[in-house]
Amino acid sequence: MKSVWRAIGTPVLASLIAIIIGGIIAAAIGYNPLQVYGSLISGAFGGAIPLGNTLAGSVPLILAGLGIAVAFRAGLFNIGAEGQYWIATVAAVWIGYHFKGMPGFLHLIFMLVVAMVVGGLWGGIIPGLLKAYRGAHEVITTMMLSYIGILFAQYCIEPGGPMLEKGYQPQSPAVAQNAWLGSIIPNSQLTWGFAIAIVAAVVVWWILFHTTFGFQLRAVGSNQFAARYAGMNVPLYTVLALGFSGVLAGLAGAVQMLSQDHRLTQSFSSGYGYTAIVVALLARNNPFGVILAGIFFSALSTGSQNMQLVSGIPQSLTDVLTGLIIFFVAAERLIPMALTWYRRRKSGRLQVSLPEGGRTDG
Amino acid sequence: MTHFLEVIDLKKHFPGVKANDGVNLTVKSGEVHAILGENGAGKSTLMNMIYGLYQPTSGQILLEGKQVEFSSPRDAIRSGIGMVHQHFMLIPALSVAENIVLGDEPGGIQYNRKEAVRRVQQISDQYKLQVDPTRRVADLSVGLQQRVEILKVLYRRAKLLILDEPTALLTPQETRELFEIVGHLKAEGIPIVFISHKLDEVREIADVVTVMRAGKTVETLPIGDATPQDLANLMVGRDVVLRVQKNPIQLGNKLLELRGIHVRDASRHERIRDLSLTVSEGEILGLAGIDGNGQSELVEAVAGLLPTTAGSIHLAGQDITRVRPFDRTELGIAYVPQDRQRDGLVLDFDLVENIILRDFHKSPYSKSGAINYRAARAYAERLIREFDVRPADADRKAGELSGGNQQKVILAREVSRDPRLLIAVQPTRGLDVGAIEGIHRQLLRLRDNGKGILLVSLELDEILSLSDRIAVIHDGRIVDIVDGDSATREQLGLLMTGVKSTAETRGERV
Amino acid sequence: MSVLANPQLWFATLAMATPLALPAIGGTFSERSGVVNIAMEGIMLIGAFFAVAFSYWTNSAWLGLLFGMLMGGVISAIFAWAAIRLAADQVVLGMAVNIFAAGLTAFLLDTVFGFNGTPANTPSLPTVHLPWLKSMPFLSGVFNDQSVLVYIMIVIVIVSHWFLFYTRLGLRIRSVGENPLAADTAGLSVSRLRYTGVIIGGLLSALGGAYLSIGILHSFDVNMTNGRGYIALAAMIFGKWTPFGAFGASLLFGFATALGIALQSFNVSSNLLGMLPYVLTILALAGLVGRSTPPAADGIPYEQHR
Amino acid sequence: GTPNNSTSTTNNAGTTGSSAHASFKVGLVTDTGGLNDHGFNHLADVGLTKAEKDFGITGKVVQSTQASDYVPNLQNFAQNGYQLVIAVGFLMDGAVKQVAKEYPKTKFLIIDDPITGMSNVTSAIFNTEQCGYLVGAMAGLMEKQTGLKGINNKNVLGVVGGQQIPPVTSYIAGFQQGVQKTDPGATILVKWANSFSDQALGSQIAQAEISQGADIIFPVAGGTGIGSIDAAQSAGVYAIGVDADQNYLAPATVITSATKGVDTATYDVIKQAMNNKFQSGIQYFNLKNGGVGIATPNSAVPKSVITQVNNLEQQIINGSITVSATMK
Ligand SMILES: Nc1ncnc2c1ncn2[C@@H]1O[C@H](COP(=O)(O)OP(=O)(O)OP(=O)(O)O)[C@@H](O)[C@H]1O
Ligand SMILES: Nc1ncnc2c1ncn2[C@@H]1O[C@H](COP(=O)(O)OP(=O)(O)OP(=O)(O)O)[C@@H](O)[C@H]1O
Ligand SMILES: [Mg+2]
Ligand SMILES: [Mg+2]
Repeated sequence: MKSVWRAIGTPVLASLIAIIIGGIIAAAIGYNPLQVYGSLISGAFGGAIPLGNTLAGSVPLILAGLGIAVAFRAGLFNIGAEGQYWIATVAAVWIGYHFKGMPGFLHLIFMLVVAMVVGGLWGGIIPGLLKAYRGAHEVITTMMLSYIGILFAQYCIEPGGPMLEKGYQPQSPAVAQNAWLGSIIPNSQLTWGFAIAIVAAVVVWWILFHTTFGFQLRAVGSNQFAARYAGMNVPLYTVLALGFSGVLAGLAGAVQMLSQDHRLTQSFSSGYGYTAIVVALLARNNPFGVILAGIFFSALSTGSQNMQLVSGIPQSLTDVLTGLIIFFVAAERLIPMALTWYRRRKSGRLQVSLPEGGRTDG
Repeated sequence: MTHFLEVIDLKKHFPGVKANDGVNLTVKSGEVHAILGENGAGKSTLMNMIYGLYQPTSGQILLEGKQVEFSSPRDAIRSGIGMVHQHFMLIPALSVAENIVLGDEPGGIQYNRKEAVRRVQQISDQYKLQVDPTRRVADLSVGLQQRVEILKVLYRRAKLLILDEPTALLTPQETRELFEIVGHLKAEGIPIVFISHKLDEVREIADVVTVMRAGKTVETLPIGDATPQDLANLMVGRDVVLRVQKNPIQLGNKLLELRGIHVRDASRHERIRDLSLTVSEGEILGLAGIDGNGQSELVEAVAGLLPTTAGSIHLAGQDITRVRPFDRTELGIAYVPQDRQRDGLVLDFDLVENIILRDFHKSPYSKSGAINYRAARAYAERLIREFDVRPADADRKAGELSGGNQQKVILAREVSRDPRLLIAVQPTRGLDVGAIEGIHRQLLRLRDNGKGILLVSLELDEILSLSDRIAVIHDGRIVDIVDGDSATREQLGLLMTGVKSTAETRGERV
Repeated sequence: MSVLANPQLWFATLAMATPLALPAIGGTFSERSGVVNIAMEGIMLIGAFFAVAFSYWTNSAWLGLLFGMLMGGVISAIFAWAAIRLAADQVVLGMAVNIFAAGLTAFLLDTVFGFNGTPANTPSLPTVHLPWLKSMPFLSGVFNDQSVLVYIMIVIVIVSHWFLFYTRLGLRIRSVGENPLAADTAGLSVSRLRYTGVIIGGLLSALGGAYLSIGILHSFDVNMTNGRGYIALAAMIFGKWTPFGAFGASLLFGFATALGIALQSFNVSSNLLGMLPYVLTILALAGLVGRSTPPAADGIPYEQHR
Repeated sequence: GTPNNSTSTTNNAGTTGSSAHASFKVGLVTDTGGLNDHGFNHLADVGLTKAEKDFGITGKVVQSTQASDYVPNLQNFAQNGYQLVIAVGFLMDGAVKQVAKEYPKTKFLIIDDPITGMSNVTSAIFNTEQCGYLVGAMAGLMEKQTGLKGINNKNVLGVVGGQQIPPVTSYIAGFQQGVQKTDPGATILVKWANSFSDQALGSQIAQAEISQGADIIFPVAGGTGIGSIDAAQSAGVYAIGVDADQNYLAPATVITSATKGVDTATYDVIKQAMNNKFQSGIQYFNLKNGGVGIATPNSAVPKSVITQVNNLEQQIINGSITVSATMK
């Protein structure tokens, strides 16, 4: 019980602090904080459709977040999930409209698998090999490949691009409709993609903590010297961990395509790959934590849209609030520290403080 | 003599551990005060509080009669306290001189590198602890790093010196020189707190000894004519066997054969040149040598972590020169690496995971890729009991154990996997006498069961008391191989400097 | 090869390298002291916004620059406090700062100045024209009429190198980033030194942002940094955590961007040309630069058992 | 002017009572560019704000942060009883089609995207190739005039494009044809920024073009273009604004602007919807109905040039010149 409180209690309290500060800011500018937060919550959870949209929005964050968590577990920082997502999306969409007339279920699996392979290659194998054999830092390589991936996706549907569909819209053809992921809550964006995300989290958890693969991955991540001494192949696991990470980012792209967009359009600023970094870290790279953190961030996002509508708060202010919330959740120590300070101040009033010797800094 | 340092009922509680639980200590000017205690008794914790690195949970520290509250080592240094830490406090990326002068660098805004090198050269000459001030610490052997640690406190000219296991990595000669330094300082009236598990040393240098057990000081007594045996019994609380009995050797087949190998280190320097060596079943081959003469490269080559550039390595007749490290362990090679925290353990893993670190892929700990934690835990708990790892908690992270207990975990793991060949580098470094006794017993048991052991150690006593044969390495070559029973410290000491003795040798050549 | 002979290409290289080099060197200070700093993007935005806002309010670009840097320093001090005192996850904090800064600057821009931003007559920093370069047309084309901040950046590269590797404080900052425990036992104040590193980083990042808003432009725009803070992070790593390395990597990025612009005359897809900086970086990294090892304690909060 | 209606008019809208204006609610959903895009999102908001002031209606804006926000945001407005929902940008094509089907009683306006066959959706298409043509013609005429201050004799024009998408390429297509008409020998440099918010990059691209001899810069790139205008000002050459009259950015530099009346279109459609005159299908905004145009030229433009451009404008309006929206 105590450990559960420690795991969940502090982030919750920290968010509360952020929310209170945000409320004060909102009130100072002239908005009604109760209305602001009421609209945030009702926009995220108030009813089947908002709830469905929140859960739907969490799917790419959970999947990409899992990927980033896996990399972190292996001591690697995959900052390029965004590009892995897009390059895999390109591949999935191409498979989706190029092979017509396949049974929907098989077609779906086909797309998911290809997206995972492409994401794994892009995010994992290339940076992994460069890291393992050329010493190239993965933060640079994944970031650079990420930009390249996004530009490549743009290239595919630019005028004259290889995947451009005829017509006014600069977009690719749609993937075969019988392969689309079906909706769970009607009129909301929630599809069976959410189930895929949950299953992926369980699978990642199981792989990390219950297989020899995960064991070696974590050992390499915590202490590569000891891992080497224990006979583990450190370069191989560098490649595999980044690959696994890219696989999940690629899966995120494919699932999102099959749930929502169904085709490549000019919307290349999803930002999922970056938010997913925060999702993974706030979850302490724990797969189940990633689910919660993913839903949390999605709720902030869907709720903030409703907040604009109901209380008229501009989008920029909701970013300020989001930044504050992340800040305080990360700075969770603030609470125990404040408590200690408060206690000390209280007891300090009772006792005469002793003269201190040689104290210079704190 | 005045009371320079006084510690009154000091307590330090970590979550779940009472590392210090009522410590009382008085150190007078000009005395060498030894602290003895088993691994985990709380010695380092106590010193870290005196040095300002930890803040006491309760209790008082008095320096020259005045109560002090150090919030950081900065304060302690200002009050004239110097400390050599048990674990190195060095910055590998910086040079020797930079490490030594750090915090009190010569120069104004600009750092005067030349002056720093000059000053360091001067004290290193003065105290005969030779190190090249311009070298990067990362490139130094651990023995040299130990010297740098000592030079650091000498540079600061402390009024109270704390030495936490300073001799663990020194050669006998270096230990001599350190003791001379201690003698000088003592003569100047500087009090010295000295922690060591080597009872001979304690007897030689200390005036007073305080014994700690389970976080408490149990006794303070003048060293008088306490024998090592007395001291050992005092600190462990039972009778300890200091020199274990060895059974007659039962030599078997050749197990490990190195045939003319050449090895380069990570920075491409050739560190092993045309080295040949054989370890047979049922024997302990001691490898003696001054630190940095190729021992670690030799071990890494056998482990497969460094490639051999020429020559071949054979295990029980099979050529394993090109076999991957993973498969070498499979073939029955086990290691106790020198740097336990770096190479031996994953400090973030709990004891269960550390204990199966090598065998996680084998039944019963895993089946077709899935780990069976129940079997692993049962095994870990058995080993923790057998090897007396404290605290006996399989869920604890390895990083939370005291150094001695970390070493026990590694030994437990390696010995219990029933290897054909065990390569043990400094297996008892930093261990208390009780623990050493236990580990020596384990090594001998392994030998008596017909396994081969390559024992690499800087401790001549350990080499002499355990080895059947002793190979002496110097500058990447085996200088000579001598008989373990008849060899003497003096003979080995000479060989270690590269001078081949004229005495009869029994070593074989391949 | 006429493209390479055009001084404008090299002018643009230098001009585009500056807003990368400044935050990259800033990040170098922060990470050398052991604090991973991916907040450069956000701090640049803060610097950019407040520099132009204060230029407008005080009617002096130099005062604007000062205040812009000051605000960057304030934000990085808060970041540092959470990272050092509260031992919070530095990557998460950095992302929080980035999101916060993007929102804050957009909000202030809209509410204070309206959607069209600061007025066109807001003062901005001068450019430097060296008449004696006239005789060398190529050099004149590269160096003349660059923003004064380009020259300041070059001075900063040199001073930073000297500061990190030749001063006592620099030695101390580096030692804290390598092994804070060792530095602590040597009597250094780990937290003070880390604050120093992070705040210098913040000042330089804000300077990089100000270069955009009042150096080469005259206004602030939402998200006008466009990910340069992240590229700067890559440049810092690429440059192996040294000022000259960071500068060199920034020049490479600047060059590749400028070249990409120049080559657009040749009818190649702009999206494919846009890949040039990133492809070049990977090739350079894989081929020439080799392993870059961060400061050993980079990103690890120093937690004393006090 | 009133837009010419190309398809049927629906008058059965029902709920809107022309007297209870405050209860007429209009929702505006921006695309991810947000209100600071120096382009259609901003202009749509300007139109909405004006309608609020003039008619006393209730207007609300929601800025989307990611593509997946489009559907929920449109739904949210429809769900909350907004009579008219405005979707800014062709990226919302799919979202509008989906939500308009779910809420047949709600009216939708989509900017820059042709949706037909839905009785509750109207599409505003701007023939920006026409105004692009006029500023191109003006630029060409300026190039040909020797001795104009700031104009060199290299006969080069620079275009800075945000991205190769229809709302951008139609301007540039018109610009090319206009230059072709008045100055067939001119070189037009077209460079792409692949960004609508990178001012610094816009400035660098413009400088690159200026170094190749360009002396009139036409950026069609949102915020990126602001940087291009800035560069033109620093280099002492001319620029042409886009979307709105951007003369305020650099009065001496910006000789004119190709304007796109997203604000008036929004305003007009709100008015139509309020008065039960909502027309589904595509509404074209062009020179003829004043939906696009060019801003009053500054003093750098000679009278003769203005006269000739006005001439061309008349020819486009009366149909004797047709301008294609496709780039060469
Ligand atoms: N930072 C810490 N956190 C938690 N427990 C600690 C910490 N440091 C030490 N301990 C625990 O405190 C006890 C005393 O440790 P300490 O290092 O003082 O022992 P020691 O006497 O120096 O042992 P050794 O001879 O092995 O060096 C041990 O049980 C150890 O596990
Ligand atoms: N954490 C820090 N942040 C900023 N400046 C520092 C820091 N630590 C030291 N300095 C600067 O470094 C120089 C030397 O520092 P300081 O005087 O604190 O060290 P010291 O070892 O006490 O010096 P001295 O050896 O001269 O007595 C001074 O210029 C001081 O301002
Ligand atoms: Mg100890
Ligand atoms: Mg000093």
